Amino acid sequence: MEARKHDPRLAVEIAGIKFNNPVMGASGTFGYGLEFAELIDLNGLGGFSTKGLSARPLPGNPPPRIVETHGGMLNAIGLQNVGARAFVEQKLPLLRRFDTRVIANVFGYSDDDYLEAIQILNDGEGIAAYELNISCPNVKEGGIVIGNSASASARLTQKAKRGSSRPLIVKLSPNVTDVSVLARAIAEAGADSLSLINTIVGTSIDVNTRRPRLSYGTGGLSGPAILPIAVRMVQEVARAVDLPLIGIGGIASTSDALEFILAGATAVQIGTANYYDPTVTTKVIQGLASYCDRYRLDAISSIRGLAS
Amino acid sequence: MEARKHDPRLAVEIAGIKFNNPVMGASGTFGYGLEFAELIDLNGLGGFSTKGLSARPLPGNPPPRIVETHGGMLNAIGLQNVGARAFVEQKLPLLRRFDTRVIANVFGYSDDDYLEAIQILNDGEGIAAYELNISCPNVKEGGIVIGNSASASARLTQKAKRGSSRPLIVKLSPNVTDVSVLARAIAEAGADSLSLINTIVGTSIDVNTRRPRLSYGTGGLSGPAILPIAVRMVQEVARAVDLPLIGIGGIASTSDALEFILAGATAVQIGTANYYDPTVTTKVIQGLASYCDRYRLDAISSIRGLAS
Amino acid sequence: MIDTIAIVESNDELSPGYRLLVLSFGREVEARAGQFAMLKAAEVFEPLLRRALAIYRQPHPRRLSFLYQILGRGTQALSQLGPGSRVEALLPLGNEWPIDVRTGLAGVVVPSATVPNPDRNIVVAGGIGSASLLMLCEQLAKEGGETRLLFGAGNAAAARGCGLEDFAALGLPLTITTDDGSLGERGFVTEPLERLLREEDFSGAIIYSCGPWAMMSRVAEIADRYRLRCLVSLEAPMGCGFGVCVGCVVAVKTDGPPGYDSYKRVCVDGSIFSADRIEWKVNAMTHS
Amino acid sequence: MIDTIAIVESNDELSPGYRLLVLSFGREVEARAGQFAMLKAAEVFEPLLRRALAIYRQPHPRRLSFLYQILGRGTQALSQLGPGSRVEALLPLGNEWPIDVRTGLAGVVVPSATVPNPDRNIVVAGGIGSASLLMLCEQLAKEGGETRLLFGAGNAAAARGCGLEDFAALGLPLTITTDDGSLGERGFVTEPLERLLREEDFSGAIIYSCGPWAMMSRVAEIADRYRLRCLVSLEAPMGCGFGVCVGCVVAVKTDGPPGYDSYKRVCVDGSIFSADRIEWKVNAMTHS
Ligand SMILES: Cc1cc2nc3c(=O)[nH]c(=O)nc-3n(C[C@H](O)[C@H](O)[C@H](O)COP(=O)(O)OP(=O)(O)OC[C@H]3O[C@@H](n4cnc5c(N)ncnc54)[C@H](O)[C@@H]3O)c2cc1C
Ligand SMILES: Cc1cc2nc3c(=O)[nH]c(=O)nc-3n(C[C@H](O)[C@H](O)[C@H](O)COP(=O)(O)OP(=O)(O)OC[C@H]3O[C@@H](n4cnc5c(N)ncnc54)[C@H](O)[C@@H]3O)c2cc1C
Ligand SMILES: Cc1cc2nc3c(=O)[nH]c(=O)nc-3n(C[C@H](O)[C@H](O)[C@H](O)COP(=O)(O)O)c2cc1C
Ligand SMILES: Cc1cc2nc3c(=O)[nH]c(=O)nc-3n(C[C@H](O)[C@H](O)[C@H](O)COP(=O)(O)O)c2cc1C
Ligand code: FES
Ligand code: FES
Repeated sequence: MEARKHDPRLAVEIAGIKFNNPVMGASGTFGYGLEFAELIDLNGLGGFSTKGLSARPLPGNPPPRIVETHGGMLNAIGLQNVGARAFVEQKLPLLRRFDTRVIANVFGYSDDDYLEAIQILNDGEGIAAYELNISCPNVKEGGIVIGNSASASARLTQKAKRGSSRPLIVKLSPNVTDVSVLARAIAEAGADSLSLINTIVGTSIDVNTRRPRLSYGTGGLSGPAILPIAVRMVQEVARAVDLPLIGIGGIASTSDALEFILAGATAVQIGTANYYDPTVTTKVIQGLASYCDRYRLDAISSIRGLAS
Repeated sequence: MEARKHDPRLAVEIAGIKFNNPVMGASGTFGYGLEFAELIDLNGLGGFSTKGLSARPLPGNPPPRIVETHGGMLNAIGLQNVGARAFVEQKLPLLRRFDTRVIANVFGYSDDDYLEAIQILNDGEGIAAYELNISCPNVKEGGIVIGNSASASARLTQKAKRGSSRPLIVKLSPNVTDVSVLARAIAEAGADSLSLINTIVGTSIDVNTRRPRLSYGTGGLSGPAILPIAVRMVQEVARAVDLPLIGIGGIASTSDALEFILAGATAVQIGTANYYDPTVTTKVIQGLASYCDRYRLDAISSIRGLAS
Repeated sequence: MIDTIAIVESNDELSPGYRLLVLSFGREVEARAGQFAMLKAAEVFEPLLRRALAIYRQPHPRRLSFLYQILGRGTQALSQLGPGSRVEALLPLGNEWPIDVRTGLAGVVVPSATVPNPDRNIVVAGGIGSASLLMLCEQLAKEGGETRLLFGAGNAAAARGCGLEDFAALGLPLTITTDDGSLGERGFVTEPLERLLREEDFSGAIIYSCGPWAMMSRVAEIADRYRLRCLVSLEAPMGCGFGVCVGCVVAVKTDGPPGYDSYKRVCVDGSIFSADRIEWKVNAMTHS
Repeated sequence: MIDTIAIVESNDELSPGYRLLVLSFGREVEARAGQFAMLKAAEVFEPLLRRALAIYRQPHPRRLSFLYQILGRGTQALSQLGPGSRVEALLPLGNEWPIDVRTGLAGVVVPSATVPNPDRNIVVAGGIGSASLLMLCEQLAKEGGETRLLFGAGNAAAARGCGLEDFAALGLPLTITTDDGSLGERGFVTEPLERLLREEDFSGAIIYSCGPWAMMSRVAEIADRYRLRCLVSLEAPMGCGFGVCVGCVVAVKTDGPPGYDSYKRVCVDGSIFSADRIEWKVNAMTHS
């Protein structure tokens, strides 16, 4: 763990967790982190959020699961994952070798499922925080079914916070009329941080078969197409609550990441861009350092929220 | 008016109005129609919706008003328009020369404003229907402020229907948790048809000036980026209400238009694509005819909603 | 106005970051000094919007050239086109430089009260704004009045990229400035303008200008001080280029309260405006 | 696996709609028969995702060729690249054709129970699926066992575009079919396969196949009927190509109830699978 090499200007803190820099891989786009070890220096990464982990392994939805759209893609993976137990036993030991923050993204079909997954993960060593995925649009129970309701979200947040041995990040759904109402309810329920946005529900229809292109029917839209919506929502939430925010949605470049920070985010997660540019996180980290050089910033966090 | 040349397979009907084909120009992207007379044969067009008309002329927002994003653009025009009276007196007489359906898009800061605009337009000859714009995100009153609330939308719809001498199309905001709730409330309040979607609220930040790129702060996202969201919402509304729908959002090709029809729309409006491809409406009309050829369809309306 | 597909004849680099694009059209095009086109590479899906480029020259009735600076994604995409590539083009757009002022300043929406002297002209070009001015200068040179040309650029290479040689070839009295002094005077092009007006008698002259917003705003100020008629060709981010998006507006001075006329569209009401009618403080540009 | 920028050496049309792309790399690349790369033109913003192309050949340690059919926006963008253009490339990806079956079918995730005879091989190529099979055929030709090559395409031009000449040059017994009969037998490539198995003794043979889903599904059925080992290289829409999006899955047969193992990723668990483990009825493809 070569702590020396980290640029101190990029360090950020969220709920007491120190990140070497504000750039993370987003859940569901960064596997279990290890898949990137061949491509980037994981020690240089601020952190990453795992694929959504449930108490028991899940098969996910039948194919086709993804379809590209203009400026983005729709996915309906349906949370295929190895399960919290296998993650703790098989993945975590390997991840502990790296100097980066591992966030466990947690999913369940019911409140109890979420709590059970957290219970299992509490045993794991090397997890920095939990990210409560109450915004996955590709499941018939849990996820967005909870996350689109302020009261259900608050209720689960409260329970999860009680059951959790670690800081709790709650990941917001963008599929709502007023994301700040949601954010306030979840903040009051005890969340330590909020991350946003998850994907936006969409669909794509094959005009020759006249059927939806995804087996699930609808999917979640991600990628550069959604960036303007995501930045706006971060700005709204930054005005509404006093929690550290993690900005997500369409980031593919340094200036994209800076937009989120200027809108009020403490850190960012990069999702879809990892697919078509697997070293994008490294490039953005370097880009943020150059931005600090250019504007003589002592800390990237000094520009947080300036565009509000 | 050469009625002969219209392809009968493409004719559609909405609230008793006959359209020569299901392809229209969307409000705010088609000017007052006349601007396109040099570029396309307006007689070949299904129809178009005017720039939002208010009882009195409006100046709109200060520049910058538009910014391009990946796969789309943000606009915060703020409804600069000549006013309903000038439209009736100066534009309508010229428009009456064309064999196409003119939809007057109506805007107001308050219920009374809307009603006043409709009152003025009721005098105009050559308007096929009104499209109630309760979904413009770029104004501090009216528009989305009404359109994001099912009860306010229903209330205004009822009043507008009473004050209107013509069929009433209500244009839905996509910035809501459940568009089908909105649609049902507006349908029950007496709307003859629903059009969707209007733009999605977003923002873009200049990382050098650290200010929003639009003077208004936020803007409405349009263009291909939003198509998957729009198609999904049309599908949801088609399942919820029994009214003819006009699908809007990111259409730039024949297959885009077909996605909306397969999702349940009777007709479509093309917006942003007119800017970068001014003859796109003509191309899509031709493309729909080819699709009918290819699949031996007697009527394009026979595939409506098949993907649901 | 036609919407058509043009074919790239050549697209050569004049200087790093600056290129000259020559397009050939299937039919004759009528292009006037100061007009522009909306252009986009035909097979490129992103960026979506066409980009506004001034018509630089018309070497042939079916051929137009454009001088452009590579800034972002749109001009980058254009820069990658080789001969034979297809370009989507809408043109000609906008009003023209009102050269024959004797017949009135037709086409310029907001008339001014000052009385122009059509025989004395000052052309102030800043950066790639030059692209809009070459055809004007060609015609002014032909008309025979007294025309001074002030040409500013970032440095010597940029000046070359902005077509300096073509301007110099016209034989008009020419003053060059560069920000770094690598060619001509060091400083902004507005300095020789002020000097000229201070030291020589240019009463009644018309100033024609195109360049960055800040420069044109300063030119307008100077013109006002010397009570000279000043015409500027403005830039604004453009959605459509033919008047339907109402996205490209600039704030203009109006007598009454704010109304429909408070904002004018650069694409159809301009791009050439009388400088005294512009609300220079209401910034039209994202990047000025 | 490396993520790198490759340079286009050539990108020639073999037949309308089919091209051969030769890329050169800054370093040596180790590529095995059946592996693939994720490719994208470097200066193109749309479409976003890289496209999966099989490694067709390795003419040089720092050079790879790819044979591709132009279908949609991604392959269209590739088709426009000229020599010297930059291509973003992630490679090599996926498992390899398990040629030396004596040492076990390493790399193929789901082993089969049938006992293979490594000296008898049948290769069934359908359309552009051929691209994944040339290096396999080269090696099978070298190994010296008995190898039959069945090559199907839409018509004569498509067959040429799918590299027919390169396959023919290997000197293996070759049967060609085209849908329209413009070359070889008229009909589907599965017909000569059935005939071969019916008329000759190919017990213990291994069938290697790549092509459209429907074709491979039929090949798998035939193999099952004759109790032959069958390996297929599958296609699926790919988000990443290296296992992280879990978007490219196919349904496989499992013993228990649906679980984490019900779906396998084509990009890292394949693209080569044992045909008897695939749930052919759960469609992996949008366009089959
Ligand atoms: C009437 C008119 C005539 C023009 N003539 C020429 C010309 O002859 N030669 C030439 O090089 N340029 C000309 N321009 C400017 C040219 O249109 C812009 O440089 C171009 O649109 C930038 O596109 P981009 O994709 O390269 O950059 P973007 O990625 O769109 O933006 C890059 C930078 O340019 C800024 N920008 C965006 N749009 C514009 C715009 N319309 N004008 C100026 N800056 C913008 C952005 O804020 C950003 O800082 C003209 C503009 C107008 C309105
Ligand atoms: C492991 C692997 C190896 C491949 N090797 C080759 C090869 O060597 N040569 C070659 O020409 N093609 C190969 N393909 C297929 C190639 O990836 C697709 O043709 C390509 O992605 C289509 O992209 P597009 O942008 O041109 O079309 P799109 O616009 O994405 O789609 C056009 C059509 O192709 C379909 N399609 C989309 N994605 C795929 C996909 N991954 N596979 C098949 N069809 C798809 C769409 O449904 C649509 O009908 C391979 C695919 C895989 C998974
Ligand atoms: C294929 C895919 C799978 C995803 N899986 C998860 C998940 O398991 N849990 C979660 O919280 N978010 C998941 N997401 C959402 C992303 O973490 C992110 O919020 C979203 O994609 C927006 O960011 P982007 O535009 O950078 O991709 C997934 C996204 C994609 C594209
Ligand atoms: C610049 C601009 C101005 C618009 N003005 C209006 C308007 O006045 N009234 C209205 O109902 N919709 C307006 N819209 C919304 C469009 O009609 C359409 O609903 C939206 O742009 C989505 O379609 P598109 O993606 O095809 O553009 C405007 C859109 C744009 C881009
Ligand atoms: S660019 Fe659209 S109105 Fe001027
Ligand atoms: S393509 Fe992403 S997991 Fe296979």
